[in-house]
Amino acid sequence: MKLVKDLSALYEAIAAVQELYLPVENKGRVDFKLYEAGANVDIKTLKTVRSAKDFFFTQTETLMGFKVEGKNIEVEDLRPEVRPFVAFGVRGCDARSFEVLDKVFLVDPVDTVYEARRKAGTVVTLACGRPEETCFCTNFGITPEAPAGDVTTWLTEEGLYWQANTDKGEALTAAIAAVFTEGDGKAVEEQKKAISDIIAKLPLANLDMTHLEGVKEETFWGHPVWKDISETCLACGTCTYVCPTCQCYDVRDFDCGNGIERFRCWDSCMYSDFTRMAHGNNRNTQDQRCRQRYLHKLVYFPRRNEGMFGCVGCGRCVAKCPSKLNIVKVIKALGGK
Amino acid sequence: MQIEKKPLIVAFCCNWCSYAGADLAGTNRLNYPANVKIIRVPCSCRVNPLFILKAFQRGADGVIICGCHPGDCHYTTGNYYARRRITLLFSMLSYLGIEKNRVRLEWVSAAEGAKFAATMQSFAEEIAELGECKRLEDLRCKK
Amino acid sequence: MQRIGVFVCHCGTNIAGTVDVKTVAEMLGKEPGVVFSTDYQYMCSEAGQTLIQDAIKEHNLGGVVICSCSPRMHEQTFRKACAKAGLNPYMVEVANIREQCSWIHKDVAEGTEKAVILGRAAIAKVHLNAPLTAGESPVVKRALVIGGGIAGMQTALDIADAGFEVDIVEKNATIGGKMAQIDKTFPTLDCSACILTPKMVDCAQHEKINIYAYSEVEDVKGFVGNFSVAIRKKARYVDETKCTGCGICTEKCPVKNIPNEFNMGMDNRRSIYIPFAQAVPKIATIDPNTCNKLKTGKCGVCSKVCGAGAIDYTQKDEIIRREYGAIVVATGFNMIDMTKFDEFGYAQSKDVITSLEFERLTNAAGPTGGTLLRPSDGKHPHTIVFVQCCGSRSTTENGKPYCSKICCMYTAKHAMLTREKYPDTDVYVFYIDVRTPGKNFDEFYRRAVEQYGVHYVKGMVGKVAPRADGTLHVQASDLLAGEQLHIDADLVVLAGAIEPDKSARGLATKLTASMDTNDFFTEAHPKLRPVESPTAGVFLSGVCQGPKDIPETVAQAGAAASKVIGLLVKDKLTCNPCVAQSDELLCNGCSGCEHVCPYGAITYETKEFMQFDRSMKPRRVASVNPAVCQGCGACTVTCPSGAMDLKGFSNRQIMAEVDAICK
Amino acid sequence: MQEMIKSKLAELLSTGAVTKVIGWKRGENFYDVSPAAFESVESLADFVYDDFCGANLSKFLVKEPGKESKVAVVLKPCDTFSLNQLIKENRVNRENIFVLGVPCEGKLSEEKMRVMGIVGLTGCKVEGDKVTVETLYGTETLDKNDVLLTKCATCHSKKHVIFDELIGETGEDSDVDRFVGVAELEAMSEDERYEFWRNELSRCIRCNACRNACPACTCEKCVFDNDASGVAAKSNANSFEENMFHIIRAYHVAGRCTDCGECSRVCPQHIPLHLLNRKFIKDINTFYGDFQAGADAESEHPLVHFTENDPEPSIVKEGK
Repeated sequence: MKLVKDLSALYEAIAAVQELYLPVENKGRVDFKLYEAGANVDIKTLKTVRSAKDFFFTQTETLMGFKVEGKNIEVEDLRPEVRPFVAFGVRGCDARSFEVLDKVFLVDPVDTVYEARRKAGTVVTLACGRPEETCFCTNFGITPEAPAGDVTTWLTEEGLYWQANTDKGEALTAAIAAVFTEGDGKAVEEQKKAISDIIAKLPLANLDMTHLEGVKEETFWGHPVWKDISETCLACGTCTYVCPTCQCYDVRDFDCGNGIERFRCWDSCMYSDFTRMAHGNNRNTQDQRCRQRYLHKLVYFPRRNEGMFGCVGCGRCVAKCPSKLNIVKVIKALGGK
Repeated sequence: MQIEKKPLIVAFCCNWCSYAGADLAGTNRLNYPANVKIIRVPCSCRVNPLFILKAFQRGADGVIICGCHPGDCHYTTGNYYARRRITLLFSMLSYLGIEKNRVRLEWVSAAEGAKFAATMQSFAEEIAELGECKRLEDLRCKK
Repeated sequence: MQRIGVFVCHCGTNIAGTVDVKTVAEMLGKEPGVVFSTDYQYMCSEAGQTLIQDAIKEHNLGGVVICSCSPRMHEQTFRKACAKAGLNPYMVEVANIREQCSWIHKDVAEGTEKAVILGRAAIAKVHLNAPLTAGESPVVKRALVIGGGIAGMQTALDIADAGFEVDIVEKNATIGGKMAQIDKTFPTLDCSACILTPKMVDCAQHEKINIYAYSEVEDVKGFVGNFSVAIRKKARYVDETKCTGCGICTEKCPVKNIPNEFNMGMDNRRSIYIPFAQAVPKIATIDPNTCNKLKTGKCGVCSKVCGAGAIDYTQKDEIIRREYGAIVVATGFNMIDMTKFDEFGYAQSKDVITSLEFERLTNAAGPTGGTLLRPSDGKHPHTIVFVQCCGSRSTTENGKPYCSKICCMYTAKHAMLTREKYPDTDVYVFYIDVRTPGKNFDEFYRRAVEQYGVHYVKGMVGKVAPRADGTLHVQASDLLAGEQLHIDADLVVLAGAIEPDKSARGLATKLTASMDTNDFFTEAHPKLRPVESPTAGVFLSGVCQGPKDIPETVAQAGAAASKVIGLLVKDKLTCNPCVAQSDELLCNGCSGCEHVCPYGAITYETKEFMQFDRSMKPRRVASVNPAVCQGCGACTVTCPSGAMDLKGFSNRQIMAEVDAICK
Repeated sequence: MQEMIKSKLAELLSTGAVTKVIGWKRGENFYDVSPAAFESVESLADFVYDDFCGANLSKFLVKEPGKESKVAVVLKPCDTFSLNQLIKENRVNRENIFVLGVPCEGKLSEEKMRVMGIVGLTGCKVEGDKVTVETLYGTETLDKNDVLLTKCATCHSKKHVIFDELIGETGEDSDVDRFVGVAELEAMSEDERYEFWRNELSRCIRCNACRNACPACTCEKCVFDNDASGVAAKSNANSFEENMFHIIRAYHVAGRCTDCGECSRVCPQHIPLHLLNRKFIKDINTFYGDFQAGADAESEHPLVHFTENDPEPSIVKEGK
């Protein structure tokens, strides 16, 4: 099995062939950043604050422009130039989230910006050495001990074990072949076992989801949990912005003086002006908005996508909600045991 | 027509004192840099911090607010409120590391044409020294 | 998008000399929304105005930008011209390319570029302009004067003489004010009562003047032209319509030991009283705090002796609500409390008196019948010390930072009169500075020093200490001689600082008129609008605005009256349409705007708003009275949600100008 | 303590004195405490008051109907300042609120534990100034001071400024110098400050948690959400928008911010937003005299007030 002993050599090698993004620590908080020599890389911390969806679906993205000169308007294509890149250190939950996003952005009509990024990106996942109490990815069939991705890696005492899973992964492996040595892979098996042992102890690892299977869209509409949650939901966008699968966006125009830039940016179904249309808004109260957010992930999305939930159990909302409201509470309140 | 881009200065002037002071500077043919552009507001208390930030966003390199001398406000008290608001805003900008000389508040009466011109001259020089405002720029507006 | 016309003026060579006006017109013609652009020699000339008017009609313009001289010069001209062509005058903006461009720049390229940018800013603003209509409000043709001293009386008389009805509200039982207590006036030394009391009678007899004596303002609602004022007419327990002022009751009342306010407490009055002989209205008043009948139910002497049957122990305060177009504040002043100044010994000795007490001691109608006698033992004083600036120009806690203005002159008057009537007295005046700016003032002061031999000593009295023998030991410094003085005085007279009447503060709140830190009312403009308060329709007369002497007070009273008359002759007031307006849907009800409004133009009311779940929720929201708002915009910046905006200078308009300038 | 509070709340609900209680509810684990509404005595079974009740509940009163029914709210000392300020600004109707004051010894932050690298949290015990944390990976003993919420580490008062009833005793204003952090930044050069704030604000994801949790940010519609305002934005397109949002937000609450620290507590990116608000508080204290927003419900806030002798803005350049 391929093994990397010197991690910085690995980073340098990847950065030499493609843009490399990886978790970087900044005052105790870890987020994906473009690698640069001397960066404070932190692949021990389990979860980045922002999810890995930024790689393919960035928070703001300029789409087109209108150049105004006097009375003339000229349309410009301002879509970003996408270069090949490597997303390193992605966890299993985030890796699954890309599949969720694909179901939205790669179906007709295909989102060309997303598609370009998806094609350009090689995902290198990292097994979750130390799962946390907020994790519940196993409920969605994710294997944190052996996450999916173009390449899967395990960080062990010996070094980083490396396993290419796809053509893209193989290509990357070949491009940086010099950094690898061979390892016996025993440490990987040990780690997998250790992770499984921890997962058995995780409080949220075994949620009862049976009540969500095959239900009709309106099944839970009148459920009291929506009012309960909305009482103290602050209507901020934290859950949606740290969520790896939230995919809603708004398209807006920015007046730059000499023209207009049309861009898209993340939107949040927690916001009062979400889906506001000319006639008004069809969801006007916070309980309706909360219902939309959770049922979208738990009922509407699976109904349309062969049962795939719109949640990957990363637990970011569990950790970050200012009011400690989250999808686990909703799953339980809806009738799970 | 296109002249090299000089630092751009936006001056908010109250209608009753400073705008009249600017007019007097003109009447007396007192020269000050053309990159100073004046916006007329009823009173210095009409200047919203948003306007100041917006000016920087749009590419201004310096913003100056001019009002009646304290005690002489046409609306009696407007400039006193303006003074507090603007002091706090300036302090905050400096706290965020925005060069503190990029913003200024001056009291210019309708009789102080010479002071108006001299103030604009000195402010323009100060801004020229600081150069382009990079710390509050929005590149979308600079294309 | 507006259809905008741009008109670039050459102003002869004033603009065209350093700005290429043709290029400016051409460049601005390319701006979005501009459908017509031209230049002309003199835009403000009749031909120029016609050109604009024709273009408005021909091109169906919805907005006009004029690049010319300062809007302070010709904005009104152009607005009127456009209005004649059927365009709303507030759809016109002026780009100042003369005073703020052509006149200050020498380089044509530079001037032209700047003119284009200023033009663009005006175009950007016009795009967001909305037609505004000046509102009108009717004017109630009656004025209210608060305070019946010489200031209030003079104002009332002047307004009434112009044919308008005036009500005077006076909190005391009689009008007349402080001037009624004064013996003689400087610098002419004519008798105060002789010139004042005829005016009091004039007020009483004037068919347009109505006096509410013994009354106070309870509350004020409304705004310029339309004030609604509640007046509390305090119970006198005497029927005004019946009382003849004969005074028998005031002689028979058994409660005899009430300090007489009119004589500064230096003699006594009865519980039922008429303040002084020439009081207007001359009606008896029962002091409810001391009347036996009202306190205990036992007595009733006055009722028995009253031939007119005017006594009514059951009388109650009465609230009268009346409408006024204008309000004049003439609340006057009082001397500050001298007991707080230990060094002057005012509280320790009866022979340390204030100047106003001295006035009463020398007045023929005063407690001593006009003979100067020591209050303690009734003996003739031989050495009198006058101390000036007692609490004036003082930075101490008990003092006032300002100069009380009248003390130098009345002290000279007191000293002079004393020396004239009692040449055997030694008179000292201690002063910091002697201030005599006024017609014949310095001559008057010099007469006191040179002809009457008054000892003027520059220096301050450090201590006044009563001695066992009844004399007062005055310790003072003579700054010019550089020595300490010790004077054994028989009488010490303190020229105390004057301060606004205590009632003024509460009144200012009711009127939403502003005050300075000393509780003097502030003027709308200290130089240019000295008799108007910043609150439209509220005017200032007399010392309530700042210390002044009688001639100044009368002059200001007349000025205030003329302002009131100027207001009341109008049938309707036209409001400035560039006023603030509040968006109820955005208003949080925080009252920030209300606090910063210098005019009291913002009021709050609680309204119910439908929530998305169809329930109703009450919320306080601001509304602006456009007749009162002057359009400063202080409220707009205080408002975090942007609910408050200013018409004509809206957030969006100013930001559009910023954007255009920075483009 | 918790039981005393619970029984008082039960009494209020059962007697009909209030129809609703706003308090905290126990969730999945020791730190999972969420603000919650309780409308029946039975529902109070989940009520909790412990070391993790950091949330300021006064904000939730803004959406109460403000008429007819009465709501009880459980407030820590710092939270009462916020309520006072809300009452002053007419955002909450005092008559409809029953304030139950509860004492506070400083609340803990599990996020701080995570930042310290302590993960897999399963249990926690506080004994004196030590905190013992159970995790999936072992047990850790920590100094309580190290895991206090940032706002609690610089607590400005343990005194309840408004309450109808107290459980336990109210405390005193603290003498902790809460402006140390601001002073440190002031002592830096302009460039250093710029770098500091760039690093902090560039992490902002514009989730609006700071704004929505802030008891001073109660606008019916925020300027940043209002398309008609000219400054609306849903995301930070660049550094300017990051600066703009945070400057204006701090500015709009200047003189009204009670320093409750919710902004920093809720920020998912741990941006020390309170340092912006505290800068304004410090400036106001220095320039215009000491002022504590929310200390009473009457005093005029410094930005709707002035004196003729206020310092000129040039004081900023002179660097006080």
